[in-house]
Amino acid sequence: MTQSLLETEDEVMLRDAARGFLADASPVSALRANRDAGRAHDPALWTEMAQMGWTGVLVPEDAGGADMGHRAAGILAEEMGQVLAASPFLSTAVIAASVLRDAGPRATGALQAIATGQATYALALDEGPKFAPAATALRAERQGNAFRLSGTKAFVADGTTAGRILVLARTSGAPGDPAGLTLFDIDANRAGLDRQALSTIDSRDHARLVFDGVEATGDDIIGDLDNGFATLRPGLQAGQAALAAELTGLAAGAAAITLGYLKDRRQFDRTIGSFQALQHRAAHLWSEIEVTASAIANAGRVLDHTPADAGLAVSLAKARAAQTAKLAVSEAVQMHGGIGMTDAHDIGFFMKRARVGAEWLGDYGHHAAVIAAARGF
Amino acid sequence: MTQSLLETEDEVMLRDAARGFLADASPVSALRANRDAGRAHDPALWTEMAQMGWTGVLVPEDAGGADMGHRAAGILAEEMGQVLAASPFLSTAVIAASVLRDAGPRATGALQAIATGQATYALALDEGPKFAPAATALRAERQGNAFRLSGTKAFVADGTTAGRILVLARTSGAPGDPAGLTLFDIDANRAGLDRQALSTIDSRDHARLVFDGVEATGDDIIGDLDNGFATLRPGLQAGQAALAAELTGLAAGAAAITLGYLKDRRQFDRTIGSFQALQHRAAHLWSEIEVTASAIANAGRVLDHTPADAGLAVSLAKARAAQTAKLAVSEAVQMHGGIGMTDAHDIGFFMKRARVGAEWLGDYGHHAAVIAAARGF
Amino acid sequence: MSDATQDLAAFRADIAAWIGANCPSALLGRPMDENAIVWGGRRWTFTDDDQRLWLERAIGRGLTAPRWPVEYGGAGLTRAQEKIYREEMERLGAPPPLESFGLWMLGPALLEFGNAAQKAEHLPKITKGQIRWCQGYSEPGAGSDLANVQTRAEDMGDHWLINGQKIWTSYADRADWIFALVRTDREAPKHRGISFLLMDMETPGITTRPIRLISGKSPFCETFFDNVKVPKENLVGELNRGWDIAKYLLTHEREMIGGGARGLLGGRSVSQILAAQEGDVMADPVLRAEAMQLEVDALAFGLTMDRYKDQAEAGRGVGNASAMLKYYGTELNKRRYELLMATAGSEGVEWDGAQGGLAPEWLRTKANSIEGGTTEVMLDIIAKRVLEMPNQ
Amino acid sequence: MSDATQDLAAFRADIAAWIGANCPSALLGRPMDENAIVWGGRRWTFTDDDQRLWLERAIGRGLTAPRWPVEYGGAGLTRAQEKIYREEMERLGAPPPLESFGLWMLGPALLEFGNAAQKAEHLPKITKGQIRWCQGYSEPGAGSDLANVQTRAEDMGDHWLINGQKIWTSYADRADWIFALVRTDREAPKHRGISFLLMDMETPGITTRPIRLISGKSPFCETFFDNVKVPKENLVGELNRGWDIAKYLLTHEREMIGGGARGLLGGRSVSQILAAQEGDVMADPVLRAEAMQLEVDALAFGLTMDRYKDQAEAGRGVGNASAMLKYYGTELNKRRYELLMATAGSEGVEWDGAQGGLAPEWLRTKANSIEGGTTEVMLDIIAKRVLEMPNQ
Repeated sequence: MTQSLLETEDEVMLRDAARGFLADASPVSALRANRDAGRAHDPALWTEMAQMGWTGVLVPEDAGGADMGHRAAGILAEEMGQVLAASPFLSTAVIAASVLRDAGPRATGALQAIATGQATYALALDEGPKFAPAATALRAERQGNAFRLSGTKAFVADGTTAGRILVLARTSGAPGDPAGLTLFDIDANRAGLDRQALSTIDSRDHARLVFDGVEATGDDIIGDLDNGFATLRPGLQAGQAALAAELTGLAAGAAAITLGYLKDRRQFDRTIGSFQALQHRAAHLWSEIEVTASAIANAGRVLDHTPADAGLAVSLAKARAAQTAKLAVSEAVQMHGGIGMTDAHDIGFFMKRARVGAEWLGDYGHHAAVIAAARGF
Repeated sequence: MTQSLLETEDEVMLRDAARGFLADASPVSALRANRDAGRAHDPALWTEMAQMGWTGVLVPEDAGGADMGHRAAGILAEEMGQVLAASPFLSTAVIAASVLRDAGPRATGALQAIATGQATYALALDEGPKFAPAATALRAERQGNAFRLSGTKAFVADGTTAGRILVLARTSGAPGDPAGLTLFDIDANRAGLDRQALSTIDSRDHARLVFDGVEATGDDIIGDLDNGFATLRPGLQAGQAALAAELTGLAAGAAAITLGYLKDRRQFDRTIGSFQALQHRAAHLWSEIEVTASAIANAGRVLDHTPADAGLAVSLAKARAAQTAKLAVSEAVQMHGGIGMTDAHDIGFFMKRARVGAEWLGDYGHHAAVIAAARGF
Repeated sequence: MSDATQDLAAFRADIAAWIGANCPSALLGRPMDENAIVWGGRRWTFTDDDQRLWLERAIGRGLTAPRWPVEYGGAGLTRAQEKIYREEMERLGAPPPLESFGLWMLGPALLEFGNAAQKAEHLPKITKGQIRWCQGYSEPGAGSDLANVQTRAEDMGDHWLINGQKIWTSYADRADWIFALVRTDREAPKHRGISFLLMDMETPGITTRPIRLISGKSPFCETFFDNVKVPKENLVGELNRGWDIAKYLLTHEREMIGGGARGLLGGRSVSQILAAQEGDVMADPVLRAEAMQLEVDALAFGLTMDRYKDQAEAGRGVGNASAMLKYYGTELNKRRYELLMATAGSEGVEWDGAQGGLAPEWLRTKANSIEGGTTEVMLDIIAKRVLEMPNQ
Repeated sequence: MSDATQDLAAFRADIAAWIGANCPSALLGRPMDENAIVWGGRRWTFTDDDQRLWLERAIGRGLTAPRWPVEYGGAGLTRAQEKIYREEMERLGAPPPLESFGLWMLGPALLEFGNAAQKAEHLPKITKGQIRWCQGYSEPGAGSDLANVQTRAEDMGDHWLINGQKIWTSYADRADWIFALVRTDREAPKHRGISFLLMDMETPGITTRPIRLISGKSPFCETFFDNVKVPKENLVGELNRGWDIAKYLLTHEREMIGGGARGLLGGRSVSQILAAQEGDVMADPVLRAEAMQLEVDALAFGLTMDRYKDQAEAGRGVGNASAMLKYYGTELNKRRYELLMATAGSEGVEWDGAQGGLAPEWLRTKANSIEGGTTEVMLDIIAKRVLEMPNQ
């Protein structure tokens, strides 16, 4: 532990600015409006994020990015989580940018397009209900210089709206083998790709992607043939850390709304926040969020300074965040009582997003197992 | 579920009588006195138990027993648990009696000796720190008509004071194999048997038994050669159910002492039992004990009526009881505050016995696994 | 075998034969999802003819209300007989012919507190599934403080005049009548001055508005009363003593909701559900341990429900311990659905994916520990009334 | 690299070299069990010469109290330097040369509240390990209500006359002096009228009696004061304002105990302990899941300790959030020992079996969430002072 987990002055300023902006531009009511309009997110918000440099948070400066690093990306994700701001930030600005910045000069154009907000990405990875990259079965069959991709990606975040798809495909070996995978970067409108929108509880863009002989060439490959798992790793870890940050912000947001409710609401002729049993539960929840916040800060620091060793730190952040968000939304709904069960109240949105976030990019058990393995048991 | 879980009139009377007797004859202070005197239990108490018919609770009437059944044995064990009464009841009146009553007419004398209180038994089973009968490695080597037993039993309840030892030994196969085991019933003073007292936290009699060529004959075998695991099963299940009952009584006893303390003790100018956070925790604990009590009653009923199918019911009782006792003693010590940490207060004895009871005859994980397997996952 | 035991054995054989002969075979073992429930009422439409036939036959034998007196359309069974009836229904996989708040709530209240005319008027329509009832207890702002009733009933000489608002009225938009708590004395202490009133939902001035829940469904409504005129004879029990009836029903409801924790899954156990999951999610020790712990607790809770039912059937009440059943059963059900969602992974988060209605069911369970008295209120009741812990 | 950073790097190299050259090699990496701790005091005897040598050398460089002023025997280090010193000590496996309540508690209090004469008299004897202190806060019957001080100090003109009783005085039977809260004004409100007093344990009228704990050990005593005469100058801070000092030290103690949750295991992590267990207890999914969850939480809590330390070192206080560290750290430590006992099986329940002192350590952890402010008091503090939740 050499890097301080305290926020630097720049980071505090970034957080304050993000909080102020999102409170205006994307309060929870915006998510509700998007949902009621049948829209996964608001392109105008994405444009504004680009103008503030957020889409380029992980894009190198020479590709037009702000290159603020993973801790900064985490701070932005936390603030988005606080108000459930919906955007392709994680898929594009975090995951795709982290993959592409290691992909050499060929990727500079793609990175520039991310920094300007013109390009959006989706990562097409999981084929079953659980995070399992090595289980990839979608095949990329070689035909001369080209490949034909066939198979189904079951659950792709931002899959219907993204302009480009990062797809992990099997070029050799069998499902279960982490080797033999290749990462392709293709246009989302390529022939043979059918994108089926899923109706998910968090009202965001998720899709099933059916590849029926979609053509790709060697130019579409990121990194090396048959080595896609390693190519993808920086993007996965960055995405896991940022998703963990989002969930932690979500937990803090739900806890704050609940605390406000407990201080306002009266029952049995007293403020319900004066009931000691609720006070102790609120105090416990606050403690859990505080402890998780440390794991989030640490994951960002480690990714920024010693990315090669980030596995433990990232899994710690994701495991803690999933668990903490679950506790936060359970307590939030219960403490709100009946009103918390109504769609008219915002707190239910937190519960639904927490569940999706707990699953995406690996659930608690997945990450706890990574930690146990890293710790030798 | 056809047998009612309610207590019959006879059972209610048995419980009341047991409670009254034990409150006088074996309050927690008796355990303390035994400990301070370096004594595992009081032979006079055992004599009185025999006079009341408790030692013969599972001995058939034609062998002089009261044959009250497993539910009755559980009620007695619960009441013993309430006050931490120490005796060889489980080892002798429950485990040994259950094994011997299936052993045919040859065992009548042994059963009579149990019913009269003359005989005490210990079950020499585990050789490692966890319950694992199939792992038995202690060998019984055949020499002509005799056997020579060599090996070590690591943790034998009532091992230093019992007059006879039921010992599970390997007569064929290898450790890990549930077949090839044979159950011997031998005199505890037989040559070559070294009984080393262990100093355990519950201040009861536990021993390491080292067998160095202890001689046994075919007459010492209970049941069939190489089939000892099956022979032992009724005794194990009866013992597990009764131990679960003891732990549930222990939990109820610790909870009752704690509830009394919460109602008496004043702090910050109010009775601490009026603090809502403590009230909710006490209510939760009471609920857990109430739910566990059902599993205890059920295990007794199933052992009495359909013993061949008792595996699930017995494991359910033991798993729930271990968990409930752990919760009860944790809450009890915490709610007592500093005074609960002192040896001068009784509550610590409950915590220590709960820990031993949680391990003996299979821990939570062991029994939960039995249940999962029985339920098909 | 005693005579009583012999009688019960004969009853079991008889009722099993009757169920076998009368329940349409298409209904046997059908999953008990929401569409399979028959609620009855003026506007009821059956999903299919089998449902209609089964209800008619059950009515003919009084089995929509097994323990109610025959004169009101019940079967007049003893507790022991009713238990056997339910066991045989479950064993044969026969669905309940009728479910309703009239059967569960209003009927028991009328049998205990109603006068002869009220029983004669309302009970037969409940047992025949002709009138569907809803419950008007909660009001906006009252939350767990149910006695905080603001809806007023003014005595206008020849009728009551009702003004106010109720919330969480289950299926009020589909109900024919409502039983409600109204304030008849505004000067009296909170728990006094409340009366128990029956109202036809078609009375002018009553309107309902469904409440959309986080699950996307609307099983509850807001119900508004605007100068509603109600006949004087619709008051149940004594004037200003409606809280006694409310308490009686709350205990009753708690036992039902606590017990429903098993019923909500249509009888499927956790282990059966896990066995049906795709892939080996049980290889994850965290999920596996949770499933094991849940199964342990669920089995023990099931036995506890049996024990308390036996106790009630033995004529000894369950009393305040019903708060424990409600608390434990609903918390267990929430754990069960959290586990199911975790094992379902990304399939679970779709509204209409491969896991069907899992997500709305999961969200619905979150209300289990709120409706019918919150977990916090249940723990208060156990602490104060069962454990007799002191007030501050 | 800035000058400051360069200086710190130089300091690190320097201090590491000094530790390497001065700490006897036999002490390096030795397990930190109870016998390995050097407490000092008039009646202290070292376990071996290495301990004595290491203490003498550390005193020579002021490193028994790294941040205290040099004039009192400290090393005058900055916060950043102290952090580096502790990191290098841990990295090299060097044990603390001296531990004492004087270093942890009284010293900080005197530096903040003591007068010049008191600092000059007491601090050097603490840094040199010459005087061992104990703490006299709790009284029988007061429990968590620490301000309920009944031990009286009467102003007799030229001395204080002390009568009363303290409990939970750590190692009072081996201590030379005691710092205690005494009531100097019986008319004032509870938190006023308390003063902070220093007493030589050899003063006539002071007696101690060890309290035997459930672990069989006696780290605490009851201490009785029977007409004890104490010089007037032994009062620290203002008369009747001793509660301010007590609060200051309570916050300090909480951070220490919360942090000690890692320290109590002598730096061994759960995973290391599990790896050393006999047999494959981790094949049990219940124990495995618990171990995984504990490791997750322990790692995150460790980072939280680091973060709060960084915050304190940055000159921003931790304040009431120290209640969270105390709460979380002690509950975590109890979980850790419950797991260790469960994995040890029957070997764990022996007082002196193959698992050595595990059982007494396990029982000792049960006091973690009681001493220095109970878990309940910590949660109250978080709710009231951090979250600003209302009083009734």
